[in-house]
Amino acid sequence: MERVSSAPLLHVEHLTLRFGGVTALTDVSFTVQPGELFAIIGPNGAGKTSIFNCLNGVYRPQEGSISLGTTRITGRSPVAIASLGIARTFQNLALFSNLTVLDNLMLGRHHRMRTSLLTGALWWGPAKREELKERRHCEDIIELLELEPYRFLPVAMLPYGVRKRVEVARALAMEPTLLLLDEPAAGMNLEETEDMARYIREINEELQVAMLLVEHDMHFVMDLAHRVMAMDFGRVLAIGTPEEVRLHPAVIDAYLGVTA
Amino acid sequence: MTALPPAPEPAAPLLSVRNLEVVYSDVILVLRGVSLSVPARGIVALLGANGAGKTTLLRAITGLLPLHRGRITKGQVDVEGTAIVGAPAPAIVRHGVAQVMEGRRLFVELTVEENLRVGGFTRPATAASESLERVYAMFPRLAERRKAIAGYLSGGEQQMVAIGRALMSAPRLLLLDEPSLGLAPKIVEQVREIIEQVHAQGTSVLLVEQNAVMALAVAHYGYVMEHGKIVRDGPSEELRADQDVRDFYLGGAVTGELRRSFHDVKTYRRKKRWSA
Amino acid sequence: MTARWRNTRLTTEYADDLKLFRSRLAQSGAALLVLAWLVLPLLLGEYWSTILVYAGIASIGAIGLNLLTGYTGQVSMGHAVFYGIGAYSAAVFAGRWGLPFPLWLIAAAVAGGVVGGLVGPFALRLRGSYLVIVSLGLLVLGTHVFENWSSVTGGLTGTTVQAPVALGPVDVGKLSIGSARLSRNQGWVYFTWAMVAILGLAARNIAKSRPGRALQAIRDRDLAAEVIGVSLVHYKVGAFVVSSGYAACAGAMYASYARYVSPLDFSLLLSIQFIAMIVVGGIGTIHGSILGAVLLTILPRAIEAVSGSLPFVSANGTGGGLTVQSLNQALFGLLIIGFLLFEPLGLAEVWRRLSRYFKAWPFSY
Amino acid sequence: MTDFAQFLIAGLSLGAVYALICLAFVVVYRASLVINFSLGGMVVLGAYLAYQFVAWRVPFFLAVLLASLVVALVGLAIERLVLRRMVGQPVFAVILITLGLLYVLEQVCTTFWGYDLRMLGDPWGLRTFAVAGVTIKVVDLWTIAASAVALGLLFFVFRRTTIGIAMRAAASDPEAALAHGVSPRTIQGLAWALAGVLAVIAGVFIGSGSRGVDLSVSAVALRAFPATILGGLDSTEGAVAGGLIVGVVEVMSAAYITPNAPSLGSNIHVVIPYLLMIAVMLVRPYGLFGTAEVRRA
Amino acid sequence: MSLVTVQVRSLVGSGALAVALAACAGAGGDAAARTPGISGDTIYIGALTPLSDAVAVIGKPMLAGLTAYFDKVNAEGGGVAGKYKVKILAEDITYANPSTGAQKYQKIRDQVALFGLVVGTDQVNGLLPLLAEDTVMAVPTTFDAEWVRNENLLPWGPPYQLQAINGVGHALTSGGYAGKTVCTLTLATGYGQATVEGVEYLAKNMGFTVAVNATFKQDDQEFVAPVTQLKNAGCAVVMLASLPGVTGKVLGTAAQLGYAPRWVGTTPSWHHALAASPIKDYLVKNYWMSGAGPALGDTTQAGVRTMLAVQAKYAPNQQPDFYYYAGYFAGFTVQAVLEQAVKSGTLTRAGLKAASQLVTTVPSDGLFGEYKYGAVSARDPQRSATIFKVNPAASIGLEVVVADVLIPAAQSYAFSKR
Repeated sequence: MERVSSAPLLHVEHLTLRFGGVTALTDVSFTVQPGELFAIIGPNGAGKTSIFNCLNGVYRPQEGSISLGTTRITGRSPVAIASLGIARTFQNLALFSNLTVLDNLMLGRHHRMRTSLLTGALWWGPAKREELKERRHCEDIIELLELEPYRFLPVAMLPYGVRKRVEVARALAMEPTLLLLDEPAAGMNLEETEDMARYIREINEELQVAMLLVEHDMHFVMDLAHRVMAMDFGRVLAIGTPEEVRLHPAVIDAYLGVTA
Repeated sequence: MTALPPAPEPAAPLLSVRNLEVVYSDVILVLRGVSLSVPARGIVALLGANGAGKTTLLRAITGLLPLHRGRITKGQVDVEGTAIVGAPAPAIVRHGVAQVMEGRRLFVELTVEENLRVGGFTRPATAASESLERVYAMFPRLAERRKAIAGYLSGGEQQMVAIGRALMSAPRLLLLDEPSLGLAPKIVEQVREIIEQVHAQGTSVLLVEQNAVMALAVAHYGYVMEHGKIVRDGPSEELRADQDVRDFYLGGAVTGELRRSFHDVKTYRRKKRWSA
Repeated sequence: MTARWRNTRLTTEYADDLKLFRSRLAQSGAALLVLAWLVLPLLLGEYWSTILVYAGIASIGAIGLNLLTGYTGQVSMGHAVFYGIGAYSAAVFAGRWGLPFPLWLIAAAVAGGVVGGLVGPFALRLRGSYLVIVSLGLLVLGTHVFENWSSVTGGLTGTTVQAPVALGPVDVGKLSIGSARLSRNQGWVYFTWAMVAILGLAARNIAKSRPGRALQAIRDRDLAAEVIGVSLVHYKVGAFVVSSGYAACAGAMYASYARYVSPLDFSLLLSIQFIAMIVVGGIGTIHGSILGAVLLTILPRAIEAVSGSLPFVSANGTGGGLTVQSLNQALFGLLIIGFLLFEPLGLAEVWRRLSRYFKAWPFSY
Repeated sequence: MTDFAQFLIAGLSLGAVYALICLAFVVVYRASLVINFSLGGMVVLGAYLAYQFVAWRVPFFLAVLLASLVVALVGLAIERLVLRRMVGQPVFAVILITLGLLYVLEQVCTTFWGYDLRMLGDPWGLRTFAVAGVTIKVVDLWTIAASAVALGLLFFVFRRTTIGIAMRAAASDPEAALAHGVSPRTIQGLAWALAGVLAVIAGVFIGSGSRGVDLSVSAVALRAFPATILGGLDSTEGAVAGGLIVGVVEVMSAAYITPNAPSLGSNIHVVIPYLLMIAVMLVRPYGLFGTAEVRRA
Repeated sequence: MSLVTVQVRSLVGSGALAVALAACAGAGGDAAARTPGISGDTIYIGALTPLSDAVAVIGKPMLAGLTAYFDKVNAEGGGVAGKYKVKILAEDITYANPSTGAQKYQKIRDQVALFGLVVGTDQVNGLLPLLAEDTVMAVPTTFDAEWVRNENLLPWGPPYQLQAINGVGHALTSGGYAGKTVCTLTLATGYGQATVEGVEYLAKNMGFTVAVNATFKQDDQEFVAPVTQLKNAGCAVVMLASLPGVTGKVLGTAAQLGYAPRWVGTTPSWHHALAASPIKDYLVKNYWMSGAGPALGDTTQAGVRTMLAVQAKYAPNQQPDFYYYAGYFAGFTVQAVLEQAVKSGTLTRAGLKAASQLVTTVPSDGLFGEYKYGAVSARDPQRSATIFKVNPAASIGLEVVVADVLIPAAQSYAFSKR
């Protein structure tokens, strides 16, 4: 399952992030290959979500660089990074809860659309055509993630498991080359977790979307990921295949306690 | 539903929940007739996935439902034989039920000691300061850091503050909601020890966990909740042996038997018009 | 549960979901509204025509505020300033520079939009309560300018406004049907409510297309919006521009109708009234803005109409105690409180329930 | 120089009134994260009540005490009947509720007392004394002392007493506080009652001496807004600092800017506090002493 | 339950009324044949005034004064021209929201012959286009010079400009302040501005400069800065244009700072509650009010005795303060115009307008000076003013210092559009 490729999709070098006096990330480096499923594990506060926030431009790291393909993205705005093809989901869900599932997905298409406040007001013509075109695109994703029954429901009305799926769908609507998934299986039962695993594999294998996965469920991570990075206190403990990381003494010591 | 008969209780249990129904916003039925009991000096685990209704059950017991527009529509909750349904949260705390909420929920801007003092809010000043000494004796680390701002503590220390804060009201029953959530497996082990220590000092514990391994290791008895109903219950050893519980919550982790890999979950081929 | 929300009608094409009036009920409702627009001015006397004009102008301002507050989540107490900018712009562009009708109105809206665009960036860093107070600062500053920039605003004593709504031979102030001449107020009812329809439709179009979704995304979760590529700067400022443009347009129409404006016209009271309108009407809905504006404009007058039969209330205060105006003020407050407590989604929600009821009629369940 | 000292004292005295009002804003804000727009109504109601008790021949200080008690009860009632139902609603909605309450409170006052100017009959009246050529009004000293005492008391309550710590806890996480027996309702009720007392004291100073009480007294709350934001909505120290800064800035701009820069327009002293506030907001969006809200995903 | 039905019925009733009115309006142009507001022997006149906001302090007594005036006319003289009973249709407006004036105007426009009372400078300005369009006359009860030459307005009493000129002028010429420094302290409204205009005119006329023109806001609380500014500039005569709530604050501050110039207030700066306030002694010494009427509170005058008798009989609950008088005075003007129209036999709106240009002087029981109406271009207000001082024992807290002061500048002040 390991992928060998000379040109990494994502290249993170010597990332250091500080808030006031607290250092959240210290010298973090790793790469993600095209189409790879790369997982990050570690206790809460280890810096996993901070990496995500650096990757999509919410935080500006003090040191280090991040490149997507050949484009350096450190210091760019979240909006610019989104249009370069990095999409993400959030640990505690960040859906637009008063909007319908369809609208949430259409928002995923936002950066590929052109209608402005002015042309939107005029509506008849380009705005309407664009709306219909993108709607078709979203319907494909709705079908892929089996969201048909919920299309016109406000997200706030949906059960937790479905909302998790909607968030993946929204990220997918952005047509990303790299998808950041923050604890996609958290709070789900085994059945739902299996469904999520299935979707993740489909997206990864069929659509060739590379993924960065943060997850606490060790089985989930170990079964799905191509490579794993373990972190603690903002530092990288180990990077390697799931097997290598699981048996790494530093990881056992700091995180796993006993062999999982 | 299940063949297992509920464990017989010789005396009145400390906590007894009978046939409880809860709705949110008057429409969403979350608990559909839940019954459960915690014996005096017992540790009881409540397992279940997110959204099964575990936290709702705790809210129903501790009187926090109204805050979430929730309402008990049916059923009984008794603590030592006294009905507490509908009682305001402070009265329930005074009645000897304390809760550690999911995510610890410290008052992050307050110091450790101030956090603890809030825990003793319902008690007279002298009793509260006695409790404070007892908590410090139990967690010497907190005594050292009493002036520290709670938000700056490590995850493990924060969990200590959260539990210590709950113990300040000298509860007979401690409800713990996901104490292991987000903690490194190593720290989870510490939390387990703390639970045993609390129990050893005479406090009963109702432990709500997704981490079934840890929960069934520390508890004497367990309940499994799904979609607002109790679907299994029994002594911990029995639950650990139950095939369904293994499939859904333990995933083979206990016995080390072979488990299906997530990687091999069947991919359903569906017709696709994927244009990306 | 889900059935409540599910789309029950059968649609065959995505385009059907985007139609303006989808159901038979909506279509007949729209037809009724057009009929009312045609007939009401002929039936109502001068007074109620005047009230309808004010209600229409208020509707336009409320729609603008709802785009900013209801859709984008930016609470502003400075709406009166933009309304004022529109009013003084009408006075200058039409009254002094002599621009003809559609031009002065457009120019006034643009002027409001430009100032809104300048103010918008200040709101970027501020949230919730802090933004409310800073927008109050905008109001204080705006009032100061209105009172002191005498060469433009006429200062404290205000200025007369000559901005007729006349295009070629058609003068809204002097319309006639056949040989029967309409009064100025009647003509203005036609004009104002045509404007409400046009601007309401434009706002609705914005709301249901890409920019509208972006605004709501920012309201619900600004960080997530940014991460999926919605520019906060662009849309927060954009919302200010559009909202201020609507307010300025309403202000210009007010000035043109009233023919005299002074700083007192653009006080905190006006800002609060706009906020109350969208709260009562329904936050985040276009038709709710109109419902709220109409209700809050008409209600005080209706209370006066029935005040004679209310105990403890004297019409003109000669007897002391509670006056009609006091009652109105208190009711204005109680209405805000009542809606927020018992119907936080406003009249729009009441409307939705009613229309669902009628959709199922006679099989109401 | 004497003039400057004179202005400074006037500014501090005005600032002390603002500080009392800011404290009332802060107390409610900390308990419920709400800017209490109805405070102006409480101020004017308090001033009228004090007048009424004095008119009924109640000794002045007792009258103020009684008025405080009544307005504290009114605050409590507002919390019980209205605010309590708004728990969990968006901040915006709750602010609007208080705005609605302002209208109701003001009309309650006009229904009982009409619109005529009422003289409060306070003991200090117009008395003054001079220090080094500077006239010091007795009422100024009272005002400054009252706000100093209020701040000291509040500081003590919030830092040392269990109820005060519980109030801070409830502000930090209302649900967690409730889970430990601290009812946010009790806390909020208390905060509203406290705000009522502070409002009455401010109202009495505004209406005392030759000033008189009428509906315009309620406008002072609006004037105190920039001070509250300047200091930070959740900080007691900030409330006092903001109040004093704005008071002094207001008087100084009236004294030095208005006469020397007529081109800025008349009454620039009303605008300057807001400009100052906006300037501070751009650098410190949560005020000089306020706690920054962490932007989280 | 019964309450609800009553409300509903009256709502329906008013709806029916609206439809009926609309039907009349819709019937065509022949409505002009019938004069609005006159039905049989009853003439309705409108009053637009704040009755329930902060300015109700002024509006309510004014309405009471006007009402009492016509109650007396109806009861004792058999009505206007011995025939027509006058009824007042009052509408409450909001001072701070001028558009309410226009709304309420539309509401009763077709039910009244003219407007006997309109309060608020902004309100009147807002009505001007409507009055002109509908040929309706109105009596404004504020005193802005701009309105003297408006053909739809019948102001009475000395405009603020003249109050200021006469008040300050009196202090400078015969009040013992010759050659002293003059300043103004005014509310930042149109009313304050009108006052400043008067003082500036006086300065030009008498050849001095106004040392300080300070202003303040209605909701200001602290006046040390402007008062010190006046004090430091050596102002010995200060024209004060304020509203009652502010007067106490300003003069209280001045008293405390030991600053005692000659304060000359306009009519709205006074409220009788001030005569019982802690600054009453200071006021007695340092405050004059410049207003209309030679003899307010002077019960030796027959006109004053009549007025008080009318008040006691028809408005017993009303404190006879200055605003009450103002409303009462407006009655003279309204009556004069109506009687002229009756005499001309043209009791229509156009007739009332024509009548207003035929009325030359208005009899006023000697209560206030002569206001020359007649042709618009030749109209001339009462140019004199009466100077009052505070006397806590007097009924309105004021007594006359000197009546009918007429400073040359007031005589020459020209009334033209600003």
